[in-house]
Amino acid sequence: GVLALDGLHGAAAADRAASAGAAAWTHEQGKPILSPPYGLPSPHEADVVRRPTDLTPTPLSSWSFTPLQDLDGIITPNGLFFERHHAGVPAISPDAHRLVIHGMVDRPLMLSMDDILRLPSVSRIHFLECSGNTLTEWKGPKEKTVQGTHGLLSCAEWTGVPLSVLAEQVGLRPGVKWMLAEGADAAVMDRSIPIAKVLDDALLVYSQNGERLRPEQGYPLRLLLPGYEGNMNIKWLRRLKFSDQPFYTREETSKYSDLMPDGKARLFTFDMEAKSVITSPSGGMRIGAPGFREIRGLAWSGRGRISRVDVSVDGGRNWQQARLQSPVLPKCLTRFRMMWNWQGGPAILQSRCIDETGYVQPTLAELVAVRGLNSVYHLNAIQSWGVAQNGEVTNVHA
Amino acid sequence: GVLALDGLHGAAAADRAASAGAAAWTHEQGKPILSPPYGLPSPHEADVVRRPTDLTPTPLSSWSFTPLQDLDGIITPNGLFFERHHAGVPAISPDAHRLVIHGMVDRPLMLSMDDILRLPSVSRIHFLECSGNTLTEWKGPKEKTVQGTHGLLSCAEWTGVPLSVLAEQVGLRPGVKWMLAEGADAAVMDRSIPIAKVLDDALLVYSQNGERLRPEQGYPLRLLLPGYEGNMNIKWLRRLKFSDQPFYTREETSKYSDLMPDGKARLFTFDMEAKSVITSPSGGMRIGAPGFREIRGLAWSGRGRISRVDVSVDGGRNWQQARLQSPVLPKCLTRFRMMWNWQGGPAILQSRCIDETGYVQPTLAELVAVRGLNSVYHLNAIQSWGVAQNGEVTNVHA
Amino acid sequence: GQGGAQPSSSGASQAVYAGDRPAAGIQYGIGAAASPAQVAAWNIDVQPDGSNLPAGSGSVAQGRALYAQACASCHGQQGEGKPMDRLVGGKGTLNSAAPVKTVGSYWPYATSVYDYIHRAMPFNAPGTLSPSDVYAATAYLLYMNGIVPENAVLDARTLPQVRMPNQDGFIGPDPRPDARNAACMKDCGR
Amino acid sequence: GQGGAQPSSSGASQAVYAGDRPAAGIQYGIGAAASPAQVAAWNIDVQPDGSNLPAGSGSVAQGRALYAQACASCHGQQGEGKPMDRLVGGKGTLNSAAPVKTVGSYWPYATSVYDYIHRAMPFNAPGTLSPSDVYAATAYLLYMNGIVPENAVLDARTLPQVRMPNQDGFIGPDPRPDARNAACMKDCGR
Ligand code: HEC
Ligand code: HEC
Ligand SMILES: [Ca+2]
Ligand SMILES: [Ca+2]
Ligand SMILES: [Ca+2]
Ligand SMILES: [Ca+2]
Ligand SMILES: [Ca+2]
Ligand SMILES: [Ca+2]
Ligand SMILES: [Co+2]
Ligand SMILES: [Co+2]
Repeated sequence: GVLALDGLHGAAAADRAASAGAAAWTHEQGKPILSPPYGLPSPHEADVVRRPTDLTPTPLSSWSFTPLQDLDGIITPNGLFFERHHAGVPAISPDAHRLVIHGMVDRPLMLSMDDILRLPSVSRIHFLECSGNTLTEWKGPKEKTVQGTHGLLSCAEWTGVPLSVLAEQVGLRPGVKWMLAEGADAAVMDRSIPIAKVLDDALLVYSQNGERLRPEQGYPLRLLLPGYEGNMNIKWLRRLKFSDQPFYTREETSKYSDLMPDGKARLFTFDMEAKSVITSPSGGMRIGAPGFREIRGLAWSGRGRISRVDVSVDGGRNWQQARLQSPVLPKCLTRFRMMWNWQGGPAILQSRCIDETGYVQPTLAELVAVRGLNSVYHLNAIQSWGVAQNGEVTNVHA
Repeated sequence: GVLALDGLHGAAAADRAASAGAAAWTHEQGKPILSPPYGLPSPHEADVVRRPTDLTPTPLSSWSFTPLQDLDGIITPNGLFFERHHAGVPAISPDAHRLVIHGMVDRPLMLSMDDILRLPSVSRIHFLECSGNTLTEWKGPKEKTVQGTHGLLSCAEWTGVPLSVLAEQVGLRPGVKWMLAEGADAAVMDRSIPIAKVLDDALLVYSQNGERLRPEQGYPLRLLLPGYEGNMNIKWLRRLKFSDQPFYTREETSKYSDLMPDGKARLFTFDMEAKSVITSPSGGMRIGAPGFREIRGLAWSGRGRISRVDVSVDGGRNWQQARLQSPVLPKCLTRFRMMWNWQGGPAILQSRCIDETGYVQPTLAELVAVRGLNSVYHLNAIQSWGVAQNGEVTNVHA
Repeated sequence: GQGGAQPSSSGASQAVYAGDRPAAGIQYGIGAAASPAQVAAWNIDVQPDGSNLPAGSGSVAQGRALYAQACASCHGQQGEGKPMDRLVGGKGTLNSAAPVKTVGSYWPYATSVYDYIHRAMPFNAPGTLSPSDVYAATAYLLYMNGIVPENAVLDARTLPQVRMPNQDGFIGPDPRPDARNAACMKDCGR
Repeated sequence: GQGGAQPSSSGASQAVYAGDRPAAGIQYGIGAAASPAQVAAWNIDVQPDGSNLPAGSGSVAQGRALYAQACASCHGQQGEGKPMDRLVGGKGTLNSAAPVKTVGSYWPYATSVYDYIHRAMPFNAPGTLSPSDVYAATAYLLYMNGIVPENAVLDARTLPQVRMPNQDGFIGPDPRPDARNAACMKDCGR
């Protein structure tokens, strides 16, 4: 469960286990194959689910969090991928869906899903993070678990067509600087994307972790902008329009702009800067016995590869370099790990990452010093988890 | 669907799509977040499921195939991971489950799941293939789809404890040469593993693609032997015993041995040799219009990295090098891709891979020349798909 | 505040995928040409220069009636919000400890208000308003925020001329990285 | 046919993960010592030398009764199979076009028969047979296959002495790679 490390399960279980050689399941046939044909997690993992925010007045324009405390490695199973919708999840027929590409192009195109599947494809493992991830934590520790503080973050293997290939098919005209991407949901969600990003590593995605996109992730078609804020990765994609000017859509002005202390707002802040968080032990857990246990967490940067992660168990006074899961991929979650011999006393756990540009994940104080407390988005500060004498782990600011 | 590339969906759909700007889903709210909390594929993908063999008299000791024709990239979603059980899928309580490690060791250990989760961990992306994969195809083309011919093959990001770490914890005695691995299912499945493999890259796995193992994959604990035949990767793992001799279990003698034409059987053939297959277009599909389309497939080797994949569209007379999905990982599926400009005539599609040891995937004739037709397992020959004038794709021997 | 955007520097990262890019410069001939008429049916966005604004017009008075009937239940009689977004007020609060961001206090362009209402509102029946309805709703929102007079009528010509109070409130290009951490390893912060 | 096993050569591959291995040589003190009594409860495997075989014994006659009652419904009255695995016959077929692999024709060690029945049979009630039942069932299967005489009694001493017809039928080490392909690129096979 969310709360389970060790120590949660009573002595009764341990006693039963002593005779596990005679466990019931070793003496009766289990379930036949295809129970069911599309498989599901064990009933014992029923608490490993996405959970909702309590900040939105309607579940139709709302978000749900990935249970990072329960996950290992870097892949997020599709069923646990975080959600953010503005008009619910549309039920799109892939046969009727079309993508129109037009604007400052020589050959406007209309593509069916069958057309798109014939084009050259690539697969890339990239994280996706809502730039509103961690927004509750500016003024003090608020969410109890890492699911609440950092769960608008997931990672998948995406397959689709490089947008550079599509740009060649339609022929961009001189002077193109932006591309509008627009969804077919009832919010007709839209964002302006700089053309350099479009031609660099943007993807027109139809598959996620091997299978076709889930409805919540834009089935049958979405945009993926590796390392850019989640909102720009338009789901249920129906239209791409090339232009010499940005579009100043509601999302990029009213919402995903960052208000500074002087009342001015930063527009078009796209990169998700380097960030990391310890996922185990983390808030809401209780560690049982003193002794060795592995500290585990995630680091990521929208600007490239993670080059180092440091871990502190004394609230940032002393740091040690953690192991990084290989291979380290650009704009991808990177799992870090460090063994910790807990002596049983109070401790404050922190992680701090550095990316290949040399950027160091800041403290919250360093971030607030330049941005104040009103910018809502892009909180990428170091997260602290307090461990009490009795092993209880809580969200603290340190 | 299994059969869908393009051309399957009628003109009616295309007409509807012309007015897709006014699609119903753009004008009504979709489903709220957490519909459901653990998400599922689109209803439009209901045909993307595992399918059973027709060769076994009971679904309790049987297998089901991964729908490779529907998948992209290299990750297999957990719900579509192929199955092979010998006494059904046991419903194991993770709290009661124990792993016992004993035999020629200094410090026999009993570990709970909580214990195992505290130990140092790694994550690795590796394929898993049943050595019986493709066994229907020795004497002639039999299965209609790539799901039937090659679907006992899947790939995941596995997380767990290196067995080398566990070996250090128990202290191996001089002379240890083999390790027995044993499951807690009602078949109490067991196999002998050479100690060099145990100390090289074997893993005690509890997570798959981020989340805890699925019941069908050994929840809560399994062995992973990268590149070794699937049967040895014992699921529902309850016991490891170190010994100076192999155990000659029923599975490794009666079953997973390879009968040669002279009546002698090869024992202990563990490596899954380099193999590849085109997954699209593949048997059962029908390609619509002539013109460009991407040929896609998978290559893998139990001996390391894939270094090259060649594709032929004329039944093996001429070959071209395909693009390989990066990064190419050892003992991992490698997606290959090549654009093909189909002129509308008959064609025979083949793929042929080479791994980092220099081994070249053989033709079926080359394989049968040395092994005859009775060895059942380890058929890794080049697969042919015939494309008819009308675009129909079928399983052929060429 | 045009806010020029710098794409992330992914030079080093690209090396990982260098061997795995489709060939450049090939016309695959896949897909159908989109005719001008087809494009017109999809081409709904409105930029600040007013390009793409449709025919039709709407007055503050028409907007008041529409708002009461189609919007007030979610956004409040006076646009004060509850349960949904507040649409009115907040001027002068952006540099305070409790900024209030609304169409009036925050949005840089009136064309974006038209565009957003047209695509997404009313939330319970999105995309059902006629162009004249959208002009009217926009006019009323701008009127409630003291941006246009009570007799204003908005159309493709007048809407782009409306100057929003916070038009100059947005800055760019993205100045990040803006926070520095020295990555001290030992006895830090003493 | 001991079949020595060569682990795959993963030298080159290991480079990918070189930086991502836990430190070696550390005792973490995690988990509980398994006492000899605990180990004994789990330690069920039987190797060809007979180590680990339990006390108890079973005769062909006892096995015949047990088989009729607990096995024949799945494996046939005479072990001829249908619906499940055939258990009898097949000798001399292994080098034919239609090899029949059974306990009698194929299995190298009688201890494996004991071990497998003990862990997995009868399929509808696995693990319910007493050691003497398993000895008896094994004796009857071997008798049906003409390997032990009708008066045979199997126990921890006699079972490992049974020599199976195909004991020398297994070869190793793994001789692969055994098939060669020249990887021709142009005008191949002409
Ligand atoms: C059934 C509820 C409902 C009704 C009716 C409704 N709205 Fe909304 N409105 C919302 C919600 C919910 C949002 C926020 C959506 C989001 O952010 O994803 C919103 C957002 C807005 C915004 C953007 C506010 C901002 O600062 O970003 C505007 C403008 C707006 N509505 C105008 C209108 C107008 C005009 C009408 C009537 C024609 C209307 N709304 C009717 C629910 C409603
Ligand atoms: C309800 C059906 C059923 C019953 C009853 C049953 N078996 Fe089986 N038996 C099976 C199945 C199914 C298999 C194959 C299991 C597999 O391969 O996963 C099998 C396999 C075997 C094998 C291995 C054959 C080989 O060549 O690998 C032996 C030996 C065996 N059974 C002996 C017995 C004995 C002895 C009994 C009675 C004490 C028995 N079985 C009762 C279904 C049954
Ligand atoms: Ca749990
Ligand atoms: Ca909350
Ligand atoms: Ca931003
Ligand atoms: Ca389908
Ligand atoms: Ca079949
Ligand atoms: Ca084998
Ligand atoms: Co369809
Ligand atoms: Co539990």
